[in-house]
Amino acid sequence: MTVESTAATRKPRRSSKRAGAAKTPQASEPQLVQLLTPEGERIEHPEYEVDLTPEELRGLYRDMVLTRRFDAEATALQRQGELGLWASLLGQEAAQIGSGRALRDDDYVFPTYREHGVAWCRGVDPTNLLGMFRGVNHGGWDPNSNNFHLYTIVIGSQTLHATGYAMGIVKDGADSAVVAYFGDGASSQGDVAEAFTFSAVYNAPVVFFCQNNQWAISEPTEKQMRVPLYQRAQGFGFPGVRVDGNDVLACLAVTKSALERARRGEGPTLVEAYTYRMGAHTTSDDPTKYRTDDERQAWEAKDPIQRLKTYLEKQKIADEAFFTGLETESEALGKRVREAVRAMPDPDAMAMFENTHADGHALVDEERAQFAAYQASFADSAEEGN
Amino acid sequence: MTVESTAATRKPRRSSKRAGAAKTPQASEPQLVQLLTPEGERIEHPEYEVDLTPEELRGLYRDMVLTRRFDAEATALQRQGELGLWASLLGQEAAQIGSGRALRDDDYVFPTYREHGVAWCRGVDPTNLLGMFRGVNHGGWDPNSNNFHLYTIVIGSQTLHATGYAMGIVKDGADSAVVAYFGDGASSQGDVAEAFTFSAVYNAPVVFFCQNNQWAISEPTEKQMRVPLYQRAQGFGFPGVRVDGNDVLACLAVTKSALERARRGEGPTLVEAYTYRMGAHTTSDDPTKYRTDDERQAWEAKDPIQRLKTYLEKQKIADEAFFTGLETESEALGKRVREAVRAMPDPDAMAMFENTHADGHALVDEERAQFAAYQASFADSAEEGN
Amino acid sequence: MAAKNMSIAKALNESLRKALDTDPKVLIMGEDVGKLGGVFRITDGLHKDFGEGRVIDTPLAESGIVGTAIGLALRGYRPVVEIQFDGFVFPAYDQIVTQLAKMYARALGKIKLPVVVRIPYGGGIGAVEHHSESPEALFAHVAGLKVVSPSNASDAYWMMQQAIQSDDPVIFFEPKRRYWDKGEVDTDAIPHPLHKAKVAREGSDLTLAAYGPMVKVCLEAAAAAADEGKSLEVVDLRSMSPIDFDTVQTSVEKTRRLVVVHEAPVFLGTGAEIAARITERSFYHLEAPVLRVGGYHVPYPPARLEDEYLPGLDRVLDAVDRSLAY
Amino acid sequence: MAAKNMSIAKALNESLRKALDTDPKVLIMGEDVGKLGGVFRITDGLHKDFGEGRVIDTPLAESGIVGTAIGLALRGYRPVVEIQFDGFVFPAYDQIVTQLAKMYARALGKIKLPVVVRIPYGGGIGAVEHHSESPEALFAHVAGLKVVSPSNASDAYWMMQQAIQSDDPVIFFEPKRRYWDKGEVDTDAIPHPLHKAKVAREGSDLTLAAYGPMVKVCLEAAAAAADEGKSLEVVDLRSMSPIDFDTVQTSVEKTRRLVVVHEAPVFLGTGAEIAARITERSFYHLEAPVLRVGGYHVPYPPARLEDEYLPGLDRVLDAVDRSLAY
Ligand SMILES: Cc1ncc(C[n+]2csc(CCOP(=O)(O)OP(=O)(O)O)c2C)c(N)n1
Ligand SMILES: Cc1ncc(C[n+]2csc(CCOP(=O)(O)OP(=O)(O)O)c2C)c(N)n1
Ligand SMILES: [Mg+2]
Ligand SMILES: [Mg+2]
Repeated sequence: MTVESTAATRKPRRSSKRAGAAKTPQASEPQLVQLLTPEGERIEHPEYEVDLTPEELRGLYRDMVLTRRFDAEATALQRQGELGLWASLLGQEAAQIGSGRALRDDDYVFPTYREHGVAWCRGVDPTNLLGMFRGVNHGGWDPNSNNFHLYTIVIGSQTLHATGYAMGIVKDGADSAVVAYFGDGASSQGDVAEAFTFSAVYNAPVVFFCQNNQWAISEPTEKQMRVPLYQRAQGFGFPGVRVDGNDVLACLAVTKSALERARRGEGPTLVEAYTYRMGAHTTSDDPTKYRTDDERQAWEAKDPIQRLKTYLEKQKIADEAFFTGLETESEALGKRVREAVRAMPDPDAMAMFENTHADGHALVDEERAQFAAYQASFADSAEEGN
Repeated sequence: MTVESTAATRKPRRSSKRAGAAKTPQASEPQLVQLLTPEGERIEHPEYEVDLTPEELRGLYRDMVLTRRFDAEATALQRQGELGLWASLLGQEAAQIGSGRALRDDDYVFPTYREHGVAWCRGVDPTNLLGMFRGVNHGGWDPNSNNFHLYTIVIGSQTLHATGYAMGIVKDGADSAVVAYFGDGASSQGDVAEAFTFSAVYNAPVVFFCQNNQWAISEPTEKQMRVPLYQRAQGFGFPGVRVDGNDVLACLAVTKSALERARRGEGPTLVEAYTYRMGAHTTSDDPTKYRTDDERQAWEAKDPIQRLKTYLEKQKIADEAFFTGLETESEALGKRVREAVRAMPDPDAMAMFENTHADGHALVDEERAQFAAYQASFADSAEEGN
Repeated sequence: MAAKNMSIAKALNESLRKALDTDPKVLIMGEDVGKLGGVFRITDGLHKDFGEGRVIDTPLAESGIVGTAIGLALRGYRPVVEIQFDGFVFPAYDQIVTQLAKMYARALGKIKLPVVVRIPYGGGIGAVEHHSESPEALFAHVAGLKVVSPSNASDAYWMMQQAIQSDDPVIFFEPKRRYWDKGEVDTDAIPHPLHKAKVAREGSDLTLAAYGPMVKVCLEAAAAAADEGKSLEVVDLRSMSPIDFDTVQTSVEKTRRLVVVHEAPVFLGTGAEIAARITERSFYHLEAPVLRVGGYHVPYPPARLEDEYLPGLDRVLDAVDRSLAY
Repeated sequence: MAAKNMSIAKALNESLRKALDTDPKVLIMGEDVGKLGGVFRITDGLHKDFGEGRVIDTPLAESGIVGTAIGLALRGYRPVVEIQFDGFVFPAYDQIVTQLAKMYARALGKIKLPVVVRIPYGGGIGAVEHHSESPEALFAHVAGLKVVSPSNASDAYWMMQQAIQSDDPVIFFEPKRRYWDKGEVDTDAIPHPLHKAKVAREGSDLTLAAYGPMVKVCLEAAAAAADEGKSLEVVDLRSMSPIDFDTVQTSVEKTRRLVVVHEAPVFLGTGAEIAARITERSFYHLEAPVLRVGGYHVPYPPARLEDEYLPGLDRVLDAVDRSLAY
């Protein structure tokens, strides 16, 4: 029983041609906006610029390092059985910190499930992110305390929430903006296209920030698109731009520019941050089934943290003391997260009946009472047993 | 209680600007592919050409006239209570006949609910189309006898069916192609975007043929898109073209070219036929609620049938005998349709239990038996009454 | 203001107008809800009076409509969304089931989702496919949603007020074939609680439970049965999630017989849940099994067959006879 | 070939392999079904052996997957579609409900829609939100669909064969937490009819009816009850549309008591229909109302609470005791 023995694999007349045609445009990658090369060299871009103080530059580096440290700790905690699952952002730190630091306090973020770095920029306590991966809640933080919405697992859904939120901003006459994060895989979902349409028609101040990390679990981007994603925006009537997603400066500059455009009332922008998922999709995934290590190694040379480090060092913006200080801070963060997770209590069983409705629901009340009585019956029989 | 009295209508700071920005790109309409001007003059186009015999030209004219006649008869039958509803194609004859006549027998069509002219080109008996509007079935014709799928009412759904069918053509190694029809309103549906993605990724031989008739019931195209629709294709990696939808020659040429591209294994094309819905959305609709008569009158000057008639007359391709012969044929068609509809029997009540599953379903069988017994009980009691 | 006689359509329109007028955060969204006033004219005149910032014609994309309504709710708005017909709610089903229904629990109650999804539903208007369905069970089964349907003008007015005021998502099924039925609406009344059933007619021999369009059929059946000397009680359920089982139970423990009527297919329709639960609650009171009258397990048939498909007077009375025969 | 011992996952894999091997029109489609072999490895090795023309990694768009599968079916193919997890079927719900379920009737039977939609479902694996749901009632209520779920390896193998061979759309729910449970599979056996239930254990005091993942729990409950001298019969329903009421009725008229168990929320779950219909069919045979054990009417809780949420041995036995107490 091999591939040759089945009828549908008889060479279709034009199959090879068709397949070829589908791949050609993807082959030659378009220009990326880049301000810092993989070698840590600062370069100019005719349209995008950042002018950061040494402190700000060190801040970006610190953000990335701490985010990576947090992420590594969470991966370790999953291995130790403290978390049920973890979705690592390894490799995507620049995309997340660059875009996250472009935001104003009154801007609003709609993340997927992988935006731990953006959460960090928003001031969300990292341990808050771990509840859902531990299985004690489905998120549960207050989106309004940091203008950072809950993680959304159903792919693409949040792009519409972001668009609606942005429509509300227009109605309020405010000049804040919204960033909707999504992945390369998500770009295939109808909801994302609908979000493009609604945001274009209502000219909503939303930045669609796609982290194209080359993979949607085991599927490479060729399974999702035939031409680079940033080009899709134009056909919906707004600009799209591809940025080096491993260049934190470029991500910052491009996102800032898109946000300013939104604030000026010029509507949405699509930013495609071209990056790479260095780890597995989640801790449940086994990437050796579908990709080679070569690819990963090639991307390691473009590591977002290393390139900023090289720059900071070359430019003498950060000294040894800064780096060792940061190492200590990293370890402390790791420790804090570890301890917080281990101390995270399981919710009380009754909790599942809470927070299903703001105004209550008779059936939930009835079932809550039945469940309580049922639980109590064990206590009773345990007592009887005494 | 007026618009001023409510808080949300306080002028948002940037609302006017935003609204303005949203409309600008739509304002200057792009070039259309045109081969026959509204005045009936034949013009050249650098990319698209048709070379038709006089007979073929008369054939296109005949198709349009008979389609319009059929459509008018159906509208009249609805007014007489013979149909529950009718969705008129008035004004869209050139788009439908032009694209319909570009097809080869082995091509396949996935229509919306308004493609009566395409059905005509496929050789579907017009009376077949009326069953669902009369309420005796939901379509019910055999899609495979004319390679013309059933009408699909849920907006956009059929574009995915068309794409899947086209994927099957590739697997079979055939060189036929598929046309998926949809409207300007449908372009907002996620399904249509997903069809674009699938067809691009699998390089499926499908032509997406949008009849942009300017309206989705009461909503003008500005409520669906910010830039002309044909531009959307490019962002998915395949070409889009806007054609004068009231120019039957241009519609034929552009569709043929897209079909040939598909046959060559080069994948999908989006054709936007720029046309106008001259009548109401359906017989249930009242367009006076939302549009002016001026607009309609402006479009009447671009009538697709009149412009071909002018050309045929000027070029002496058709004579008086042809036109009067066609009038007679039209009347005969009207009469045949009228009589066929009036003779169309109501289905037997038991029919609702038929054709729900190819392999049967125990619950349907049980309910069928119960229903039959229930029906019989009336017959019994009627007999008892005797 | 005294009671006014108006149609269900008008009552809904007045209720929406009142909500727009009272609360600047209320928005109307949907396809053709603007100038056209919706295909059933439920939003007639609202676009003119409140402007397109409040009454929003949306792109033709139901997932987008509900998805952006969620976003607007997160920003503090109270969107009232119109789905044009029952059969067109399915493109929005994912947003409703995975987001609208679950987001409050996901946030452990830290945000609110005051979104109303209006769905004209049910058959009897001679329409083409997808325009006559009754998908309420597909929403009532989903935790996190509330599902209601008025049967008369007064309930239409008040339940819409209550749905909009609720901080929870409410799926509001409007009995489209009753839109033009008239009734008294007292806009100053103290409304009946949104999720409580009402005894629409008292009786002693058997209980008919229904909601939305079938309440009228049940009242007609009760009137016809009265001529034959049978006394039927009619319970208008009004809410399908939660269902007010207490009111049904009280009625059934009096009459000892129950027939549930809805247009939706019987198999896994709301009648199944009512039958199961009332049988459990009132096992020793029932003289007969709970019987159900509803649609068949077939795709909604073409219009010329809908009279056979839909529960009517005869089928309800047939079930009544069968129940009484136990 | 003699019977082999294998897991449910392996049985499904073997069944798909057999179908691909036997019928060149069979296709596998879905997210990550190719090289990865699916997140549960159900399609493991198939991409390698049959190529990407037969085992198709699709774009991440469920509506697109089902919609194009419909198109492929219209072209003569027999697509077997994988939805990655229960909670991700909803973007495809519109295509399933309005197209896949209705197209055969729309065409008056002139075309066929042999599409299988595979959905790993249910909880118990400690997963995050949307990965543990049991939405089968949302499909069973819809006319035009068939809905099945195997509980063991042999049924997994054979029911998949039958589902693929069926000319009708079949929604195939796979009990994901049982994927690694092993059993005997005789690939030469004559299979039990797809939509017929099976008596999985005989008993005389009470009937437990379940399907998919809950059959094991019911068998364990029956074993535990036996120790206490109670004889429980376990019916494995296998099909939720249609439901084989005859087998349940026969069992219930012997035991006179019925408890239905599923993971899905009780309210409007399949248990409601079984309770309603069996009560109607066997009204004078029942010593107790049909009781139901299932999920609560809350969004599926976080993993650390799922043991409390899911029906387990104790809750089933509690219901058994309550039934026997009548
Ligand atoms: C609607 C839906 N379908 C399937 C899944 C399962 N799933 C989770 S993540 C994922 C891949 C997402 O890829 P991408 O959008 O590129 O984001 P990334 O994980 O690479 O950040 C899939 C298929 C899901 N969460 N939601
Ligand atoms: C999913 C869905 N939503 C709503 C409708 C109701 N509806 C029928 S036609 C129509 C407008 C369609 O406009 P367009 O796509 O431009 O096609 P046209 O009618 O102009 O040919 C609407 C909203 C529908 N049929 N399906
Ligand atoms: Mg990705
Ligand atoms: Mg249109």
